[in-house]
This record gives sequence, structure tokens and C-alpha cells, in this order.
Amino acid sequence: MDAGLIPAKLFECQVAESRPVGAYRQLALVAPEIAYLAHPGQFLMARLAGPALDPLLPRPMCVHDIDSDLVKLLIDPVGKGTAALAEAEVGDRLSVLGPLGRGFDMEGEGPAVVVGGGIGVSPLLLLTRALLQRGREVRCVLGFRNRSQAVAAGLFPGAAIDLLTEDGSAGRTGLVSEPLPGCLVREEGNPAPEIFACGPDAMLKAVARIAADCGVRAQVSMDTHMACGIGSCQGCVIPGPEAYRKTCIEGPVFDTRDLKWQ
Amino acid sequence: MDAGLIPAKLFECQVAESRPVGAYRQLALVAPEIAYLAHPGQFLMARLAGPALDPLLPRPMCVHDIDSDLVKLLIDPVGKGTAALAEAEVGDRLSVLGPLGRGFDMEGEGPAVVVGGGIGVSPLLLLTRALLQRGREVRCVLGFRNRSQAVAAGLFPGAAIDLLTEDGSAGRTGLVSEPLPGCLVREEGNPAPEIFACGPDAMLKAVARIAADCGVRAQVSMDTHMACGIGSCQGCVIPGPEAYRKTCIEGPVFDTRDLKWQ
Amino acid sequence: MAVNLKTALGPLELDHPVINASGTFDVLEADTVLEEDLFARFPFAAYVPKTVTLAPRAGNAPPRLYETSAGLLNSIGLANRGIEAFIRDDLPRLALLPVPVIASVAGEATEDYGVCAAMLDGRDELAAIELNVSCPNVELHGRALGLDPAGTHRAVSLARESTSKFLIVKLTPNVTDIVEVAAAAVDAGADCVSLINTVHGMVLDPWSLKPVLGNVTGGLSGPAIKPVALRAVFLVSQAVTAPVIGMGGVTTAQDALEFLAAGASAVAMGTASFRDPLAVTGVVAGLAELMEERGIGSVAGLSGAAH
Amino acid sequence: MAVNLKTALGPLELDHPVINASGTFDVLEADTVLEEDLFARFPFAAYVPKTVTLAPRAGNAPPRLYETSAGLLNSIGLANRGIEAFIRDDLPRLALLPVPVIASVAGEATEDYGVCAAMLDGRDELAAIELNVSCPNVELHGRALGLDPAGTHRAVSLARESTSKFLIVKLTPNVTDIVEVAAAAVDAGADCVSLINTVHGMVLDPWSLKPVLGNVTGGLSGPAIKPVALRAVFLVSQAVTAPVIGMGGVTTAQDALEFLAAGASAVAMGTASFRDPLAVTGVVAGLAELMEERGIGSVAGLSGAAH
Ligand SMILES: Cc1cc2nc3c(=O)[nH]c(=O)nc-3n(C[C@H](O)[C@H](O)[C@H](O)COP(=O)(O)OP(=O)(O)OC[C@H]3O[C@@H](n4cnc5c(N)ncnc54)[C@H](O)[C@@H]3O)c2cc1C
Ligand SMILES: Cc1cc2nc3c(=O)[nH]c(=O)nc-3n(C[C@H](O)[C@H](O)[C@H](O)COP(=O)(O)OP(=O)(O)OC[C@H]3O[C@@H](n4cnc5c(N)ncnc54)[C@H](O)[C@@H]3O)c2cc1C
Ligand SMILES: Cc1cc2nc3c(=O)[nH]c(=O)nc-3n(C[C@H](O)[C@H](O)[C@H](O)COP(=O)(O)O)c2cc1C
Ligand SMILES: Cc1cc2nc3c(=O)[nH]c(=O)nc-3n(C[C@H](O)[C@H](O)[C@H](O)COP(=O)(O)O)c2cc1C
Ligand code: FES
Ligand code: FES
Repeated sequence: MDAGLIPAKLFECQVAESRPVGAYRQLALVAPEIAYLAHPGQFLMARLAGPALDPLLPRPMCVHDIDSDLVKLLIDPVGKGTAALAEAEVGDRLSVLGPLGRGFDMEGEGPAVVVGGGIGVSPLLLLTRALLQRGREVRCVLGFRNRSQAVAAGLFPGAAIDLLTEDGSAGRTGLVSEPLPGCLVREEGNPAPEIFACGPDAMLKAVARIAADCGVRAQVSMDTHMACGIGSCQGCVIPGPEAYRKTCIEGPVFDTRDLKWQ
Repeated sequence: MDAGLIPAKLFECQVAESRPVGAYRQLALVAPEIAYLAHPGQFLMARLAGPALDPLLPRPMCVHDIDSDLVKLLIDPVGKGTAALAEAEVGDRLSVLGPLGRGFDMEGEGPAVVVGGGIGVSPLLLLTRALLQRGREVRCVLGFRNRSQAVAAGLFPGAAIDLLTEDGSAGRTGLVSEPLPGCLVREEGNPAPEIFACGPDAMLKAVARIAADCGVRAQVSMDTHMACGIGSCQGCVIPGPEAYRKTCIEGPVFDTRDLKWQ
Repeated sequence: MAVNLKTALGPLELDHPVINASGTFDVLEADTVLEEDLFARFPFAAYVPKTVTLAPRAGNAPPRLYETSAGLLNSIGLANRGIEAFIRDDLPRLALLPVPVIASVAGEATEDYGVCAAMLDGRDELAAIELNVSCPNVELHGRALGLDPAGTHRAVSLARESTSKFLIVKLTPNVTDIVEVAAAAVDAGADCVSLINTVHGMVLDPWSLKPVLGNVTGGLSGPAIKPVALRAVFLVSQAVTAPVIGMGGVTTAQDALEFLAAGASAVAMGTASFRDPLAVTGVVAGLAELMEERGIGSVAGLSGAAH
Repeated sequence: MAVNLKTALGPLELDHPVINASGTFDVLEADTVLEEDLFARFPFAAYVPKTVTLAPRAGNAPPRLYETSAGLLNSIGLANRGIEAFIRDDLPRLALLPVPVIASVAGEATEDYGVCAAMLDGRDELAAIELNVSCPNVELHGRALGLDPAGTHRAVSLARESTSKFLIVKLTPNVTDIVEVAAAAVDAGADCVSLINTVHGMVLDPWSLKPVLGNVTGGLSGPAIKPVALRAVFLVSQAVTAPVIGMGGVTTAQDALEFLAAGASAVAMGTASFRDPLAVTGVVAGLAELMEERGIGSVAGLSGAAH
């Protein structure tokens, strides 16, 4: 992996845009250094700037997209931390530490199968752009709970998209694990396909199993609660084959073989 | 006293105006019921509407002025609760319980000497208007720490004003207790003057002493930390001659003879 | 799905599981001050007045309150007019409430618990008695009986001998092992335990740097202590057979849901009533919605779901 | 007026009174991740690494963290690679820090405190040893030694016999009487006490209503517990002659000022470093300003001002 070697910095940056993307909210931050440095799959620790103590801690947020000086976040307001971020208005200032963590390794050659579930699509937009730029074949399999979340699929440019919803209100009905094996068939003489995934734990577990069954490599971005984002607190661990692994500095993107899946 | 018999209600009301008055901030709230019911010296328990838990509790705020449907607050941002209120923007919603407490008894006949110290001038504006409306002679003695606070004296209409600052940056240099005795001289055949005061504890203590020395009645509005504002918590007590008295329901305006002054 | 909010604490049947915490809602004052007719429509499922003691107490010197991060520190010091005035002046009026009334008593001396319980035993206005064992005890130089299992056992035993009323013991969290104290209370005859009382704390004046409270230290309440309370309810409700009333930071319907899931049969709101004296109404309505969303039909089906 | 921020903990001279709380700042990781050169300019006045134990500990099952109202609940479970790896791999690197290093050790068995202290005694890299007495003790079925004065006394005595290093004992607030435990620590030979460790608490998942933490219960830190910590520092610093390191919710310069006024000679920041890993820099600068505003020229002149 080629990410995670860039030193992280604490920035205060201004919200330049805020717009709804279906059930989610997209914020654009004026953050040139991060825009310049961040690698697909890396994240930021973000909170509203200022002395307010509730929410107390920043929340991990993937770098969702980059547009010249702007760094975009895509936010699913599931609790008080994400709700506070989603309510930030244009002109408000965010305190942001980043870029953090190890992103996706894009050095492979095979066709990329990008698998996203719900808000897990957030880091996959920048990834998809970067993969396409490298001339890799990209196919996206994006699953959502419902139509309102599925609006986010519209953000993905230029790649083939399989869209699924659990309630059937947009695209096909079902889970991403259903069409996935069909996307992994290796074409004669070509390098094996490779999975890049982000989504709920249950989805990533299914992805890991399918990747193992089909003998392809899968990189997954893991979601855990984090306090520090820089390796200090040991709060973000997930089980590896031998020891716990810190999601913030050893991840958030892991090769599925480097984790333990019960 | 004729106030405190009106039932209090919980309102959500919108901020219609916010403007600086020197070091203070004046908010105008759209609150027709309170505008209609509130008596000079009564107060509200006010906080920003919504689920945020820090600040946790509302803060007691005098009814500073009334202008048709608008209820005005004058805020000195000394801590996190008052700072949060002072930062409310036009269109924001406040949660407000009121009107609360016993206000000033304005039934007397003599000339009114209205004594304010710092943010203590807040309730005295509505009071002064009401006293003038009743045809009473009003003289205001207003003391502030400095020029920036003293801007609030400019709010007082139509009454004679003695302005003092501690640092001499506006009006005369000194404390309100210095000119006060001179204002209490009873004119032959006229009813005795009467004091109405609000300000820091030390000032009110001096007022109580001067009133006793000069044999005039003084009503003072007391400042204590409050949790409930409705008599439930017993947190707001101050010493009376025999027992503690609840500032929120027995006050905040007390006759100085009904309190104990060490 | 219709959600049934009814719950019971032994023989006490409650229309819903949210009551008030002692010392945080004075219905006699609130009924005068607020527009609502609290005697016609009382929002809590039971009413617990402020703790009373045998002799009147003036309470602690002011200041008595200070807000902290998501919390409130108080040192009221059990200010009350004494149990006789309570029985004479307050009880007849409280009898008019449409919900069960639970008297809260504390003793400055250990035997006061027995004496007070005896004084209240015959009063039909009361559905239950709550013993507040966090009162500064004169024999213990101001230390509260509730700070150890033996002291709690003594106080509860004396009360138990003096009354056949439903007996609730309110536990303090300022102990090494609250489960041990709860067990002592139940062993001594408590029918129910309520927890938690406030957590010991202190604040300094930001400018003078002297203690703000007249009493120097005080008790912390509100959302800040919710995790402490939830743990105590979770552990105690699994250790004793008596029903549990959970409290400490209950502010939203979600909080009430969690305390019930942690093992409480009812919850009490304290500090949240200072934010909004009628917050309870929203909590009760919201609780029904949250239970419905989760397919939980009754409080009994919810209580202890976290275990 | 020039404010002098220097302070001392016995023989340890600190450039200013703000250090880090154990387990909340990993300088070896942070130096890799952050742009700052932490070995050239270290913002804390001393460095306390994460607690180590004799044998490596994997720590508790995740999830290990949850944010509460103005607080953080954690159950890391003293995850560490063991004292040997600490001595071999970490100490040589920590020796390069421009500030005193204070090792933090805990024992799963009582005698571990003696063994660990002996292992660290000869290490010149270390200016002091902090004993964390909140480790689950195997002999006590997981109960921490620090929960009673006798257990604390035993652990501290063993360490004291094994080292002549400056010995700090870190106290848990989850006891009925923290003053008693502090006195036992000092009686057993502690040179200094640090307090408070986290407060016992629990959270439920808002949707499933099951305990969030893999370990079910955890420890609460952050601004929510500041009043609890301030009271403990205020009481302990008046009861023992040893210097006190105060912590629990220190987030702003005003907080640091208040802990010093309450009687601490130095303060530690924990959770606040998660908000901003370099928050300490602003706290130190702000502290000097606040002292200047109040005409306080030195930390010695401030410490205990609230008494
Ligand atoms: C590296 C990394 C990158 C991330 N990137 C993003 C991103 O780009 N965008 C983004 O939105 N999030 C992202 N997350 C997730 C985000 O950080 C968490 O959602 C957030 O920390 C939760 O904090 P909170 O305060 O909003 O919720 P909390 O109040 O802490 O907790 C809410 C919790 O309640 C539960 N919950 C809430 N609502 C529901 C529900 N409807 N059903 C079931 N359970 C529920 C969940 O367990 C949730 O964690 C990322 C996480 C990591 C680790
Ligand atoms: C009936 C009544 C009416 C009131 N009306 C008004 C009103 O109209 N307008 C108004 O602004 N206030 C009014 N107050 C006062 C106001 O309620 C308090 O200032 C407020 O509750 C403080 O809350 P806070 O969160 O801002 O401060 P907190 O954070 O609770 O405490 C700050 C405390 O720090 C101290 N402090 C802060 N700054 C300084 C300083 N520079 N010097 C010395 N000490 C300091 C003070 O003791 C202050 O109480 C009224 C109070 C009462 C009882
Ligand atoms: C101002 C105040 C007064 C209180 N008075 C009493 C009391 O008289 N008796 C009692 O048992 N508990 C008393 N308590 C404790 C509460 O009943 C409750 O146990 C505690 O506040 C925790 O709940 P909360 O966080 O919802 O407030 C008081 C609490 C507060 C804040
Ligand atoms: C994530 C986390 C890990 C901690 N690990 C340790 C530890 O290893 N050893 C220790 O003595 N204290 C540990 N603590 C406690 C802190 O050092 C400190 O005593 C406590 O958090 C209170 O301070 P704060 O409110 O500033 O965080 C830890 C606290 C947190 C939040
Ligand atoms: S979030 Fe703190 S170590 Fe990973
Ligand atoms: S503020 Fe609660 S009784 Fe007065």
C-alpha cells in the first residue's frame, strides 16, 4: 500500500458547500493541503471547530471526493456526532485532522470490482475516479437500504454500476453479495479481478468469504468507533489472525486476509 | 406586589432581532403572550430550543423591554449559558418559560429612584417606562464598569439619568452608592422617595443600608443561580430574616426589609 | 402494534414507567406557578415529594447550584419543613393527585428511619415510602448511612419494623460496591431499590478559584452521570430480586428506554425537569414510539432486555 | 508580570504543569503520524506511556469506545505488549524525549507490582514510576487492588521495597473514600498520588439495547467527570503531604487552573488529547494568561488556592 506515509496535520477549514444527496449530506471543505495529499481510502477526524463539548470528540470521515482545493465529505447522520457535522452550514468552520490511515492499494492490474453498502460508498467515489484514471476497468456494485440512500449512486461517474436496494425501491432488490460472485469471473489471459469494498460489517464479512471462495484479493475499509485516529488510544481495534489491529493506523483499509472473520 | 399571579407557560419563540448594546447583546423575541402578561421585574427561564445538552439548563433572564409582540432580553455573556443566548441569531428559536416571579410593586406615590449596576439595568428599562406611564417622577442612577457597558444607559428614555463608571470612561467616576443618598431627600409635603434597584450583590447591599439609613423603602431584584425557576429545586435561596427565601417564586424582587443583609 | 406502557412496582400499578425523582419537582409550587392543572392531569406516573426529615432542616448555605458539562452540581442539603409539617400541610393536598404518592424520608440519626416510617405507616394518602440513605448522619459525623452495607441494613431494618408500606430504598452511587449495598437493603426488608442518587463532586468559581457551593462539595446529576447510573441499574437489577427504579440523567425517551432495558421497572426524571418542567410528557410519548419501532409490546418485555 | 510555569513533583522538575494521562497519548505512534517533530518539541512537561503489565495483554474485545454526554466511555483493558517489550523496544526511544519519562505499571497479581518496579528500578531513562492500581486482579477475581486501602497498601509496599525511583500511585475514584486510599498509598511509601482514573460506567447500543462495549462496562473520562475529579483532588491534597497530579476532564486552560487551585502540583490531560492531539499547547499558553490576569506569579502560588 502506498498511503499512510504522509504526515497528518490539524486544520481549521471552512464549509464551502453543503447539499443533500438523498438521505446523506455532502459537505465541501476548503482544505487545499488535504486535497493535495489525500489518498483514496484515507480519512479525517472531523468536528465543528470551537469549544462546545457535546459532541466531545471528532468523528472519522472518509475523504469522499476532491475537487481542486475542496475536500468533500459524504455524511450519514446516524448519531449526534454525524448529525452535528451534517448540520454544518456554509461558512461554518470544521476542525479537521488528516489525512489519516492507510488507503487502498491501487497498484494491481486486474479489473476492479468496487463494492459499496450504504454510507460505505463514501470513500469509493474518489477510489473509482483514481482507478479509472489509472486505466483500470471498474465495475461498481452498490447496495442501499432504500431509494433515498440510493441517490448516492448517481455520484459515480463513468463506471458500470449495478444498483441494488433492500426494499426494491431503486435498482434490483437484494444485497450486493448476490451479484458479486458473478463479477469475479476471471477472463482467460487477464489478471484476476480485485475487490475494493466499504460498507456495514455484515457486508464486508460476506465480501471476505466470497473473495476467499473465488480466490481473488479483496481490500475492505473497516468502520469502528475511534477516539484519536492516530494510534494513541487503542480503541479502534479489530481482530486480526493473531492480534488485534488498530483500524486507524494499520487500516482503515485492510486486505481481508489480514483480518479474522468469524 | 401585584405580580406573580399570572400562570407561566413554556413557549418556543423566534429571535426577531439581535443587536449589540455596547458590551451587552439585546435580543428581541416574538412572544406575544409574554409581551402581554409580563410585569416589570419578572423573568423568563430561557435557552436555545433543541436537544443540545451543553448548556444543559435554561438561564434566568429579566424581561428587559416590551415592544408590541416583541419581548426583549439584554444579555451580559459572562459564562457559557449567557454566551450561548447572546450568540442566538435572527430566526433561531429559544425555549422560554415565563413570565416568572414577583416583579416590582409600582403602587407607591413618591419619586422613584431607579438604581442599576451593570447588567442589572436590564429589568429597569421596562420598569422606568411603566413608572413614567403612571406619572411618577423617575430619576435613574446607573453605574457600570466601563464605557462599553455604559452604552446601555442610552436605552433609558425620558428620565433624568446619573451615569457613573468605575473607570471614569463615561459619566462620573465612582459607584452608584455615592450619589444615591443625595437623591433620597424627601421634599416637604411630598411622599418619600422610593428605591428600585438591580445589580451586583455588593451594590444591593449598599442600597439596602442606604435605604435603611435614610428611612426609605427599597425594592431590589436579586441574582442567584437557578435550576428550575418555579420553586421546585430550592437552589436559588437567599437568607431572609428568619428562613431562606426562594428567589424564583418569592422574588426576584424583594423589599430589602424582607432579606437578611450581613 | 399497541404498546402497553403500564408497569408495576410490587403492588403499585403505574400507568406508565416515568416518575419524578425526589427533590426535583414540587407539585404544590408548580401547580401555582404553571398554567397546567397538574392535579387534573399529572404527567408523572407517581409523585415523589422532596425528602423530609424528622426535624425541619434549613438546608445548606447558598450558592447551592452550579451547571457543569452536561451536568448539574447541587448542595441543597435536604432543606425541608420536617415530617410533621409534611403530614399536616402537604399530605392532604397530595392526596388529591390522580397518581400514587411515595413519601421520601431521611434520618439524621439512624433511629429516625424507624420513627419516620412509623409516622407515615397509617397514612392512606401514601402508596409507598422511599428511604433516602444519603442524609448526613450525626452519629457518623456527617457521613451518610448509605455509604456502607451495614449502615443501610440498620436504617432499612428499623423502617421495615415500623411500616407495612411498600418500602423503596434509594441508593447512593458513591460507594465501592453498590450491588453489596443493594443486597443489604433487600436483605433488611426493602421491597424495591431506586438508584442512583447524585455523584459526589465539586466546582470552583472560575474567577475567585474558591469552591462555588456554600457547602463546598455537592452532588452531580444530569446527562453527565447517565453512564454511571446505567451501569448501576444493570448490575443491581441482576443481583437482587426486588424491582428497580432507575434514574440519573434521564432526559429523552431513548434514555428511558435504555434504563428499562438495563433492568429497571420504572425510571425517574430529575434534572431534566429543570430543563423543561413538562419534559416528562414528551418522554412518555416518545417511549411508546421507540418501543413500537422495536416491536416491544410492554414494559415487562423491555425490562432487562440488555442482560 | 512574568508568570513562572515551572513546577516540581518531588525531585522531578517540570517546565510547566501539564503532562499527559497514561493511555491517551502514544508518542511513538503520534510522531510517525503527525507532522510535528514531537522528539524535538514535546508539548507535555513529562511523558507517561500507556500502562504496561508483566505479561502482554491483548486487551478487551471490541467495541472499546463510546462517546457519552461530554464524556467518553472506554474499555481498552490495559492492552500492552508486556514490560519486557516496553523495556527493550520503547524505553531506548523514549529516552530521546526532552522531558522526564514516567513509566506506568499495573499488576494482574499483587506481587507483579514489586516485580515490575524492580525491573524498572535500574533504568536511567525513567524519572519516575506510576502504579496503576486499577488493573483487574486475578487473585481478587478481577476486582482491582486499588478499590480498597489494604490492597493499595500491599501493592505500593511491594513496589516501594523494589525501587528507589520517585513513586506515583494513581488512584481510582470508584471507592467510597478516596482519601483513605490515598493515605494508605502514602503510608506505604508513595511519593506522589495521581488522580483520578476513569469512573465506572456503561452504555447500551441505542438500537439493539445491548451493552455496546465488548467488556460490557467501562470507564468514563472527559469533561463529564471533571467535578468528580476536582472534588477528589481538593480532598486528597489536603489530607496527604505528597504532591498531587490532578486529572479528569482537563480540556481548557481554565480547567488546568482549577485543578491546580484545588491542590494539584501538576495536571494531566487525557481525553482532551483525542479532541486535538496538540490541545496541550493551547492549555499551557492559556494557563499563563489566566495566571497573569489573576496576578498569580507561580504554580506554587496557585496550588491549593481553593483550600
Ligand atoms: C475510517 C472511517 C471512515 C468513515 N467515514 C464515514 C463517512 O465518510 N461518512 C459517514 O457518514 N460515516 C463515516 N464513518 C462512520 C462514522 O464515523 C460513524 O457513523 C460515527 O462515528 C458515528 O458517530 P455518531 O456520533 O453520529 O453516532 P453515535 O451517537 O456515536 O452512535 C450512533 C450509533 O448508534 C447506532 N445507530 C444509530 N442509528 C442507527 C440505526 N438507524 N440503526 C441501527 N443502529 C443505529 C450505530 O451503532 C451508531 O454507531 C467512518 C468511520 C470510520 C472508522
Ligand atoms: C431573576 C434573574 C434575572 C436575570 N436577568 C438577567 C438579564 O436580564 N441579563 C443577564 O445577562 N443576566 C441576567 N441574570 C443573570 C444570569 O442569569 C446569569 O449571569 C447566568 O445564569 C450565568 O450563567 P452562565 O452559564 O452564563 O455562567 P456560568 O458559566 O454559570 O457561570 C459564570 C459565573 O462565573 C462568574 N464569572 C463569569 N465571568 C466573570 C467575570 N468576568 N468576573 C467575575 N466573575 C465572573 C460568575 O459568578 C458567573 O456566575 C439574571 C439572573 C436572575 C436570577
Ligand atoms: C436539586 C436537586 C435536589 C435533590 N433533592 C433530593 C432529595 O431531596 N431526595 C433525594 O432522594 N434525592 C434528591 N435529589 C437526587 C435526585 O432525586 C436524583 O436521584 C438525581 O438527581 C439523579 O437523577 P437526575 O440525573 O435525573 O437528576 C436531588 C437532585 C437535585 C438535582
Ligand atoms: C482510552 C483511554 C485509555 C486509558 N488507559 C489508561 C492506562 O493505560 N493507564 C492508566 O493509568 N489510565 C488510563 N486511562 C485513564 C486516563 O489516564 C485518565 O486517568 C482518565 O481518562 C481521566 O482523565 P481525562 O478525563 O482527561 O481523560 C485511560 C483513559 C482512556 C480514555
Ligand atoms: S482511534 Fe485511537 S488508536 Fe485508533
Ligand atoms: S430556581 Fe428552583 S426553587 Fe428557585
